[in-house]
This record gives sequence, structure tokens and C-alpha cells, in this order.
Amino acid sequence: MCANRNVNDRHINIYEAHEWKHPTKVAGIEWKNPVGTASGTFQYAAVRWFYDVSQLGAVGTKGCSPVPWEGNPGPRTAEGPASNLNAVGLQNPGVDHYLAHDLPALKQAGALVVANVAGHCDDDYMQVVAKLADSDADMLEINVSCPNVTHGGMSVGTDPVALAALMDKLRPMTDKPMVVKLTPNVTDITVPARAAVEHGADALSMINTVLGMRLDIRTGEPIIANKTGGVSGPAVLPIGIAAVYRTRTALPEIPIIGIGGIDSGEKALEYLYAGANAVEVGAAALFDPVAPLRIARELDDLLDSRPELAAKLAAGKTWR
Amino acid sequence: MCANRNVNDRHINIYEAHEWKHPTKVAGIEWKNPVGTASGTFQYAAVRWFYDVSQLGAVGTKGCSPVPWEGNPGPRTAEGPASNLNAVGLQNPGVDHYLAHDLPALKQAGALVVANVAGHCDDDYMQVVAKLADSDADMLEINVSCPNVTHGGMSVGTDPVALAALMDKLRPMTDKPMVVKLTPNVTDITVPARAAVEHGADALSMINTVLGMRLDIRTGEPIIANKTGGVSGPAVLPIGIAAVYRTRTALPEIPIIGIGGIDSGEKALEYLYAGANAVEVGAAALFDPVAPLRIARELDDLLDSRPELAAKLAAGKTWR
Amino acid sequence: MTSSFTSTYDVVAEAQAAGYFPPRHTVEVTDVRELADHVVRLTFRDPFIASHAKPAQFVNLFTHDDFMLMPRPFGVSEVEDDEVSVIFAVIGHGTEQLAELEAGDGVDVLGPLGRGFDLKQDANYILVGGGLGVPPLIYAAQKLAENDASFATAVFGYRDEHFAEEYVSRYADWSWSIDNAEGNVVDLLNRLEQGDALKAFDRKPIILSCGPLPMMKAVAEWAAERDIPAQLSMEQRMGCGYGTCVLCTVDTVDGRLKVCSDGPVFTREQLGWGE
Amino acid sequence: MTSSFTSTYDVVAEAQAAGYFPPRHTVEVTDVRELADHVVRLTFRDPFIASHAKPAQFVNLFTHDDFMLMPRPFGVSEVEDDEVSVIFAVIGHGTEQLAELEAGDGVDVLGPLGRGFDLKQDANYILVGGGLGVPPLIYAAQKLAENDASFATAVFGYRDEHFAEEYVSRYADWSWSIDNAEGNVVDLLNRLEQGDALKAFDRKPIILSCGPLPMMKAVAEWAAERDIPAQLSMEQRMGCGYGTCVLCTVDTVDGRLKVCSDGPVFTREQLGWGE
Ligand SMILES: Cc1cc2nc3c(=O)[nH]c(=O)nc-3n(C[C@H](O)[C@H](O)[C@H](O)COP(=O)(O)OP(=O)(O)OC[C@H]3O[C@@H](n4cnc5c(N)ncnc54)[C@H](O)[C@@H]3O)c2cc1C
Ligand SMILES: Cc1cc2nc3c(=O)[nH]c(=O)nc-3n(C[C@H](O)[C@H](O)[C@H](O)COP(=O)(O)OP(=O)(O)OC[C@H]3O[C@@H](n4cnc5c(N)ncnc54)[C@H](O)[C@@H]3O)c2cc1C
Ligand SMILES: Cc1cc2nc3c(=O)[nH]c(=O)nc-3n(C[C@H](O)[C@H](O)[C@H](O)COP(=O)(O)O)c2cc1C
Ligand SMILES: Cc1cc2nc3c(=O)[nH]c(=O)nc-3n(C[C@H](O)[C@H](O)[C@H](O)COP(=O)(O)O)c2cc1C
Ligand code: FES
Ligand code: FES
Repeated sequence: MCANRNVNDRHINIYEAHEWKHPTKVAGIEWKNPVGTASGTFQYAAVRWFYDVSQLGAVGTKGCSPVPWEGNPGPRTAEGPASNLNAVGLQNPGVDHYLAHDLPALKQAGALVVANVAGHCDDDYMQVVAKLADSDADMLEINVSCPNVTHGGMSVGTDPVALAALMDKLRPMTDKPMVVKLTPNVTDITVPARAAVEHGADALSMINTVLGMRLDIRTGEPIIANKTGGVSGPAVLPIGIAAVYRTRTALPEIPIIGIGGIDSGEKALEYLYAGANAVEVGAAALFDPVAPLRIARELDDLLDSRPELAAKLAAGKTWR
Repeated sequence: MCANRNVNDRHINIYEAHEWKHPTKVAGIEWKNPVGTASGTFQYAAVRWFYDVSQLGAVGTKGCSPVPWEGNPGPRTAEGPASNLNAVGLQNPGVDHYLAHDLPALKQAGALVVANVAGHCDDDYMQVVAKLADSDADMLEINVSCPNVTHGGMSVGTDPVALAALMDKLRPMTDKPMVVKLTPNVTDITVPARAAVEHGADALSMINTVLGMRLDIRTGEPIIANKTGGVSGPAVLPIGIAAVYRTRTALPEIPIIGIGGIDSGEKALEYLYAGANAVEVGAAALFDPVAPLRIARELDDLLDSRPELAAKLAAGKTWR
Repeated sequence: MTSSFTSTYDVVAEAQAAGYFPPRHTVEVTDVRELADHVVRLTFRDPFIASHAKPAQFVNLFTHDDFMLMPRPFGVSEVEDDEVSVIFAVIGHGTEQLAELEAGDGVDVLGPLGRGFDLKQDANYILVGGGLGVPPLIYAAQKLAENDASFATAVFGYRDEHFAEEYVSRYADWSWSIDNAEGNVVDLLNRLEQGDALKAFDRKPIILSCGPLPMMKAVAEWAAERDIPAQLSMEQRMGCGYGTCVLCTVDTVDGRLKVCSDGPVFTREQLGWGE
Repeated sequence: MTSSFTSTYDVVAEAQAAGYFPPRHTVEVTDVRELADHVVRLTFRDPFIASHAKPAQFVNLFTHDDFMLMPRPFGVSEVEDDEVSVIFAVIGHGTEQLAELEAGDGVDVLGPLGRGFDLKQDANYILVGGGLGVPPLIYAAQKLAENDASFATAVFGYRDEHFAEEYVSRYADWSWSIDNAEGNVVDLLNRLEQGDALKAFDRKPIILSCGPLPMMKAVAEWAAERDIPAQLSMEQRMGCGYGTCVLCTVDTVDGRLKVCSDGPVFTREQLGWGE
């Protein structure tokens, strides 16, 4: 067997104090480094035991709905080759709980917070945005891309007309930078991307999970109670890179947060070259709690030898 | 390091004579086992040195166009985590060459042939189908799902109206079973699936590759000359399983050939449980020439303990 | 290199020095043995887990296979100095690979995780285990053996081979086991009660249980009928094991809770069983 | 188990007994050594490849990492009894992992693959190599050394360290090398010609070349100007290495051909270089 198969040779002591060398700017907001956590894979109550979350570029929090949501029944997860599948169905304690507990704790800890907004209908999104409008959240991320709910979520992100209508309602409600999170489960992601931007998005984030499924061959039945789930993790990397590159080509100016399959500083860098201004780390944090911070540190070093890219990031300019 | 990391413990001597125990039937055509090769990953001239191709359930051949096509410039491939990306762009010597060389050689060798049909426009497809109509090909597979050509291919498979129109033209041209090969690069694969079936498809095959991309962080540039490519291999397994399961649920009667990420008998079996009547193996054959035959043998053994599923397959009935 | 997780040997010390819980890290396997067909006991050296783990807490083990990135959670079954053991059934490709490890190999771990049994009261603990629910109860017996004021009665149901007798006999004050061919643990509990064994104890018993869902439900009902407290250790497919993904939920009277961090131990009242 | 490729030790014998070319299989690494910074020579035992490989043919090596399923093609650099060597630069994660192999480890291989150099004529072969194009030319020198009627003149250009001198000196009748700081191989070829070395040979020379594209183009032009035949070994990213996927094409006067099976060796006429 392979002893130490996973040893990180380029050892970085992530607990040592670090001066971040390469900040980025997303929709006018400066991140101390280009690496944040992806929504749904970060709970402050769990992560704070592992590292200082203020060291992250940003913290993306779990999708927030107007009232508490129960999500889907279990089992909610299965494994794919180099991936995981999830069907949480946006379980969360609701925006009031978020404003009373999660957000203050994160701000207290010094984190830059990207608050993820979920809804089953336009009215849901509006209620959440209304409450977040005057909050301490630094940016709002409108999740129109969850594949695990039957209403809202992906059904909006795959329909540019519905997306435009939603944005027309949300945009006037707040001055906070509004990021629209898009799904790869479309024929051409640049279509909803353009709709979002034309109707007020300050930035885009992509990708949310890819629709997938596993069956248990011992029983012949789906593993996840909800049957299908969303694929994330290393397997989806090329899908996310293509989404960012194509969107960057179609929309040269819009800030983009690249997400999908990032588990190393090198892969984060690949997203930056594809046109992202920042990245978020999702599934990798499930397999090692400190992954986002380690990736941020790896990327900070990789950018040392790429001054041109680093300068563009720091200025909030786009690459390519 | 991990000596023998990949040793196949359940050793099967694939060169020994084997009595296939579990045939399947796809659109009325009996396959001696449910495992074929996926189009574009099988060239008889290359594979015949490695094993007896008549032992496969079927041989899916490379997309065939009316005239020789050059395909895309190189590099045409990149690697993803647990996947490969390709942008061949359907290079092939054309249908006349196919009829003069590849097809006779395969029929001579005793293979059951699924001839893959490619086109840049309806007229291209019609020309190829016209020539294959009276050929020795056992089944035709209409490829409306290639992500690496700018006209035809995926642009038809993502547009149910265009797909229906194409099928209306092709269907009257031949009595041969016609399989329509679909792309996962759509919001809901059951929509083109239904269009294909309502307009004469005898069976469906899915999935073709998933749009993806890699950049070289040494240069910051795309690795593939065509920039984006199609992702295949283990990473896409959950995407293919979801496509088959959802299509089977929407269209309970249509025969389905499951494709995507199959590299073992177990994964082939998972597709059968998801609702496929047969499967095709693509990228796995790039990493080991004999993979399709090994998988067929593994599946044949796995079906021994699943008589109910085996009986349905043999009768050409669908599971679920 | 591709999946370069934090896993140097000193990362635990670094984390602790900085005041944090250790992340995933690589430890040395010190012993692997087959206890029965497809049941393996694996021991690794990890001073941090050894000194912190409580019964019913678990560790995430990770395979060396990039196809299988997700954690494999296993309850701690014994701690000896700085060595930690788990006992697991080989049921899929992950456990298949873990079973192939040999002494001297490295394996990645995260832990200890979850909320374990509450053993604070001095009591007569009846440990009711089924199948691969037995291992965490061995560790409960081990910990209870350190407390003279408590008593540990083990009641174990096996599918066939009684694979853990050697270990439980080291720690439990009294143990009894049965396999599927002979009956089930509720039969044993009944016989225990009829034999006046329960009454003979000077304190009211507390049930600790871990095993298949139907067994635990039956045990909870048996306990409820007798008004005996029951702590039940649940299982659910997990994404992270440390409370960040909400993938491991179980339905409780308080809504959907996380098995990994609200549990794995829940009371029968929380689960609403036997009411 | 997940990626269960055919890789038992006897699969080669089984395939041959049935009259087929061996599939991917596992062989034993017998030696690994660093020739220069980031340049490694790896030797493995494979009687089939050892007895069949021709110069400029290559083998696919596979990492043990499921993130990296694609073949890593390397030209055979030497054959000694039943042992086969390759020399490679560590440029990415695949070669990084291969460089970590140790004697006694297993590695998966497929080969020999491709169409090698045509060495049938008795001639004065000038082996013009650049960087990691050198290794296949060492094997050409080794094979030519077996033929007394041919002569092998090696002209190698290195980036910096002259990593292969030890090996080429074993076989070539005459060898000369240069590194980037000193000049390029075309300079050497000119000096060779000016020194009347070429004319001194009793037969017209034949150039065999392998190296970076710009170098090979320059060499092909140099050869064309002198009407010297040139066989050039090309490189392209590959999907399969054995001719089934059409991923490895190179543009030739006959259209897009496969490097892996129509090549890797093409004549300068086929490539349309120097015309
Ligand atoms: C808190 C907890 C403690 C556990 N303690 C033990 C123990 O002491 N001994 C023991 O034998 N088993 C225990 N299990 C079950 C054990 O985790 C699974 O049997 C194991 O993960 C299966 O891995 P695999 O790769 O062989 O199975 P596969 O089916 O190939 O695994 C695929 C995925 O499903 C997950 N999975 C499959 N079955 C289970 C299951 N029953 N529970 C949770 N996840 C599962 C795997 O972790 C993996 O992510 C425990 C589970 C939990 C949640
Ligand atoms: C016929 C042939 C013979 C070769 N012989 C040698 C040799 O003797 N010595 C040597 O050092 N190198 C040789 N190469 C190049 C060698 O194959 C690559 O350097 C190696 O595959 C890089 O792997 P990696 O994982 O480190 O790089 P990565 O960039 O991480 O690999 C990613 C993917 O790209 C492919 N790739 C990357 N660079 C190349 C390249 N230059 N050529 C082909 N594929 C590439 C890899 O095979 C892999 O599929 C040869 C290539 C070919 C086509
Ligand atoms: C368990 C889990 C829960 C998630 N929940 C959310 C969510 O609430 N809102 C959201 O926008 N995305 C959610 N996502 C998607 C991730 O934010 C991310 O877009 C996706 O996982 C791809 O990134 P990765 O490959 O790094 O995981 C979730 C992903 C996972 C794995
Ligand atoms: C190199 C390559 C070439 C392909 N060419 C074709 C093609 O000509 N026609 C087609 O329908 N599909 C083509 N495909 C798609 C495969 O047939 C298959 O649908 C896809 O690769 C998914 O299966 P896999 O994961 O087993 O590879 C090609 C795939 C690869 C990797
Ligand atoms: S497994 Fe992630 S919260 Fe429990
Ligand atoms: S690499 Fe597949 S045909 Fe050449």
C-alpha cells in the first residue's frame, strides 16, 4: 500500500502568521486573498475549531431562506469517482437565525462575508434580501442554481427570463454588491450570465453542482433519498473552468468568482487564468477542514511569480 | 509507492473461450452481452491486435460524415481529475471509406456494428444515412451531441425542434434500428429524448461528453487548440447515471444505451439498474485497450446473481 | 500531489500549538488483523485521538484512492496508550482498501468526532450492540472499567461469527452474546430481566446502544416500556463528519439534526422512539 | 479496485498464448536514478517490450493516481536483457509521481507502441537530439551498435546539464554535445560538415532526429538543403497511444496523421519541412 500517499510535500504551516501578498477585488470589495469558502460547505460553528476564518479571502455562508427549511430526508449524499454528490435541499435555520447568530459571529471573528440567498419563489428571495440589505454582510450571493429543490433554485438559473425578472425585483432593494450564482446544468451558461448582468448583477459566481446520481448495486436502488444530487469536487473542475472561460469571453468586464473542483492552489490559479477574479472552495473542505486556508496559502505563493496577473487582481481588473 | 495499485484481484482470463450467459436486446437486435464500445474510442485497425472484437456485445464505430473530415488542429486532448478531455472534431475518412474498409472488416470479424452518423447540417446526416441504409451495419447511431464541432452535433441535440425535424427526414430513409445519441449539456435531457422518440428513434444512447476545459498554469493558456473539449471517463459517471435514470422514468419503454465513465462491470451494472438495456465503454479503452472486453466479462459474472434483471435484458424489456 | 491534503506528521503539533483542533493528517498503522470473515480490526498511532476520544466518538479514515475522496467514519473501539483501534466490516471499495493496509503504512485520519455517550452517572450500563455497532460499545466498556462505581453489562447480537468476544471480555463486567441463528438482543434483554439480573443491581440501568436501525428501535421500545434511559448511537452517510455540510441528518423530535456533530448519540426521547 | 485495469503479471503470457498483443499490465521497477536536476532514468523488467521495442518506439506508463488516468508516453532509451529504460523530465504531476517510484515497485505499462526509425539501410546515421528528445536516440545508437556496417554519430543539444553522455558514449561511434549556453545542434551540424566529417563517411548520411519542434524544423531544413534524408520523431498529447482515439494528430502533407501509430517517426517530406 501507499504510505503517505497524500503527504503535502510543499509543506506550509497554515497556523503561522502570514502577510497576504496578493489581494483581489470583487465588485469593489477587497478580499485579502482570492480564496473564499463555497456556500453550503462552511458552518462557522464547525470550522472555527480548525483555523482562523478571518484569514480567508471571504466566507461564503449556507443558502438562507426567509423561514427555516428542513431540506431533504437522508441519506443526502453519495460518492462519485473524484467527487461527492449532495442533496441537502437547502436545509437552514432561516434568515432571522442567520442575522442573530451566524453573521454576527463571523463578523466578530473578522471574516468578510458573502451571504448566500435561497428561495422557492421570487417573494422568498425578496424577503431574504430585504433583511440582509441593512445587515453586516459584505456581499450577497443570489443562488439561482441549486439542483436539489423542486421550486426556485436551478429552475430560475436555467431560465434567463425568470432570472431577469427576479433580478429586476432584487436589484433596487440594496446597494450591497450582488453576486448571481449560476448552474452548469444549461446548454450555454453565457445566456443566464448575460441576463443576470444586464439586470443588475455586480458579479457572477459559478459553478454550482452538476446534476448526478448513484445507485447501490447491492440493492439496485438510488443511494440518495432524493434520488438525484449535485456533483461537486475534483471531477467537476474542467466543467467549472469551461464555464468561467466562456463567460469571461462573452462578458469581458464582469467580476467572476470561480467555483468547482478546487483542491489546490494550482487549481485556484487555473481559474484565475480562465478569467476568475476570485475563487471559492467547496467539497475539498469536506475532505479536510483546513483545505480552503491551505489553498489560499498555496495560491499566495504561486502568484509571487505572476506579477502581471496579481496586479490585475489587486486592481479588480479582469484577466483575458 | 503503491506496487500493483491497479491489480485486478478478480482475475479473469479474457482470452479464454467464454460462453456468454446474459445477452441483451436493443431495439430488437440481440447483443451477445450488454457491453459495446463507445463511438470515437474504437478503431478496428488498432484494437484487433488486442482481442477478438466479435466477443463484444457491439462495436460502436467513429462518427462518419459524408466526406472526409479533418477535425480540429492539435493538441486535441487534456486531462482532468479522473477524466480526459477531447476535441477531435469528428476527424474521419468519410462514409465511402467506412463502407469500403472499416465496416466489411468488422463484419468479417463477426462484430455487431453500431454505425455512428455525424453531420454539420441535416443534409450531411441524410447523405450518410442514405449510404448506410443498405449496408451491413446492424444499427445506426445518430450523433446529435458532439460538443467539438461548430455546426451540427450538439447544436441539434440541444434543440428539440431541430432534432425532431432531423429525425423526420432520417426516419423514412431506413428500416435499420436508429439510436439517437444525446448530450448531457442541456438543462433537461428528457426533452430532447422525448423529441427523438416521438420522431422515430428506436433507442437512445447517452451521454456524449460534457463540455469542459483545462488551462496550463505554466503558460496560462488553454491546453487544447480548440480551447474547450468534451469530458469523459470516470468523472462523468454520476452525470450519465442521472441522465439514464431520468430518461427511463420519463420514457418507460424506450431502449437506452448507457454511456459515461464505465470502467468496471460494477459500473456497467449500475447503468443497467438505472434503466439502460446495454452500455458502451469509451475512455476506459484509452487507458487499457482490453477494457471493454474485461468489463463485459465482469458484468456477465455479476448478472449470474441477478436473474430477474438478466431475464428482462434478454427479453429486451426495460428495468424500473 | 493532486489531492494534497495536510498530512505531515507534525501538523497535529502545529495545530495544537496554535490552539486549534488538528486537521486531517497522516498516522502510522501499527496493527491490522482479521477478526472474522470480512471483519477487520485496524490500529494506528495517534496520541491526540488516543487522549481525547470518548466512547461512540468516531474517526474519519480516508483511502489512498482519488476515486474515493469521502470520509469513512468508524467508531473508536479501543485505546491503548497512544494507539487507537477501530473494527470494521468490509462492505465496499473503501473498506476493502483500508483492510489491505499493513503495519507501517500511513493512513489519513480526522478526529475524534461527534458527541459520545454520556457516562457521567455512576450506573449499571447495559451495552446493547448489534453487528458493527459492537465496536463503539467495546470502547464504552473499556472506559467504564476505569470507573469502579459503574457496572458494564454487554449484550451483543452478531450476524454469525462472534468477532469481538476477545475484546469485550477484557473490559465488561458481564457479557452475553447471540447470533442471528440463535435469536436477537431483545431476547437476551428479556432473559436478563427474567433472570432477575437487572433487579440485582443497586442502581437503575442505563442503556447504551449501537447497531442496525430496527434493532435500536426495538431496544428503545424495550427501554421505554421499563422507563430505562437509552442513549442510541446513529449512523448516516456523511460528507464531512465535523458539522460543516449538513449531509448526515437524522429526523428527531427537534427536526433534522446532524449525526456527526449533534450526535451520533441521541436519546430515545430525541428520536421519539418508544413513545 | 475502482480502476481495475488488467495488470496481473501473467496477462502478457495469456495474451501471447492467444495470439494477441499484451494489454496494459504491471511490471516491476528495477532501477530509478536521477541523471540531472528533474531528469530521471527509470528501468523496469518486461521481456515482451525488451524483445520487441525498436528505436523511437515508446511505452505508455501510468501513474497510480486516479486523478491522472491518461497515459504518459516515453521513448525507450535502452534495453538490457529483459530490462527496459526510459529517461524523462519531471515536468508535471504525472512525471513527478513516476519519479518517486523505487526499485521493487510496480508500474503499469503498455507497449511497445508506434512506428520507430527505419534503420534497415547500412548508413552513417546522424542522431540529432534536443533535450528530452535525446533518450530515443540513445536506443537508436544501441541498436546501430549491433550493426557493424552502420555508423552512429550523435549530435545532442541539452538545455543545461549533459545528462545522457554516460549512456550515449556506450553505443555511439562518435558523439558531440552542446547546451543552450553554448549554441545549438545546427551549429554542431555545421561544424561537423565544415570539419569534413560528413564527407569522410563512405555512405551518404541519414538523419534521425527527436527534440523540440523548432529544433527539428531547423534540422529538417538543414537536411533538405543538403538533400539528406531525415526521419523525425514527433510528440503530441495522446489519448490512447495505440491508434484508437485520433487525439494525437500532427499535420502532414497527407493530412492529419496520428503521432502514436502513423508515427511518431515521419520523414521530412511527410511533414513538408524544408521544402
Ligand atoms: C458515526 C459512524 C460510525 C461508524 N462506525 C462503524 C464501525 O465502527 N464499524 C463499521 O464497520 N462501520 C461503521 N460505520 C459504517 C462505515 O462508515 C461504513 O461501513 C463505511 O464507510 C463503508 O465504506 P465503503 O467504502 O466500504 O462502502 P461504500 O458503499 O463503497 O462507500 C461509499 C460511500 O458511502 C458511505 N457509506 C456506505 N455505507 C455507509 C454506512 N453504513 N454508514 C455511513 N456511511 C456509509 C461511505 O462512507 C462512502 O462515503 C460507521 C458509520 C458512522 C456514520
Ligand atoms: C511519443 C512520445 C515520446 C516521448 N518521449 C519522452 C521521453 O523519452 N522523455 C521525456 O521526458 N518525455 C517524453 N515525452 C513527453 C512526455 O510524454 C511528457 O513529458 C509527459 O507525458 C508529461 O507528463 P506529466 O504528467 O508530468 O505532465 P502533465 O502536464 O501534468 O500531464 C498532463 C497530460 O498532458 C500530457 N502531456 C504533457 N506534456 C506532454 C508532452 N510534451 N507530450 C505528450 N504529452 C504530454 C500528459 O501525458 C498527460 O496526459 C514523449 C512524448 C511522446 C508523445
Ligand atoms: C454539501 C453541499 C452543500 C451546498 N449548499 C449550497 C448552498 O446552500 N448554496 C449554494 O449556492 N451552493 C451550495 N453548494 C454548492 C457549492 O457552493 C459549490 O458551488 C459546488 O459544490 C462546486 O464547488 P466544489 O466542487 O468546490 O464543491 C453546496 C455544495 C455542497 C457539496
Ligand atoms: C476521443 C473520443 C472521441 C469521441 N468521438 C465520438 C464520436 O465520433 N461520436 C460520438 O457519438 N461520440 C464520440 N465520443 C463520445 C463517446 O462515445 C462517449 O459518449 C463519451 O466518451 C462518454 O463515455 P466514456 O466516459 O466511457 O468515455 C468520443 C469520445 C472520446 C473520448
Ligand atoms: S457529515 Fe457534514 S455535517 Fe455531518
Ligand atoms: S493517442 Fe489515440 S490515436 Fe494516437
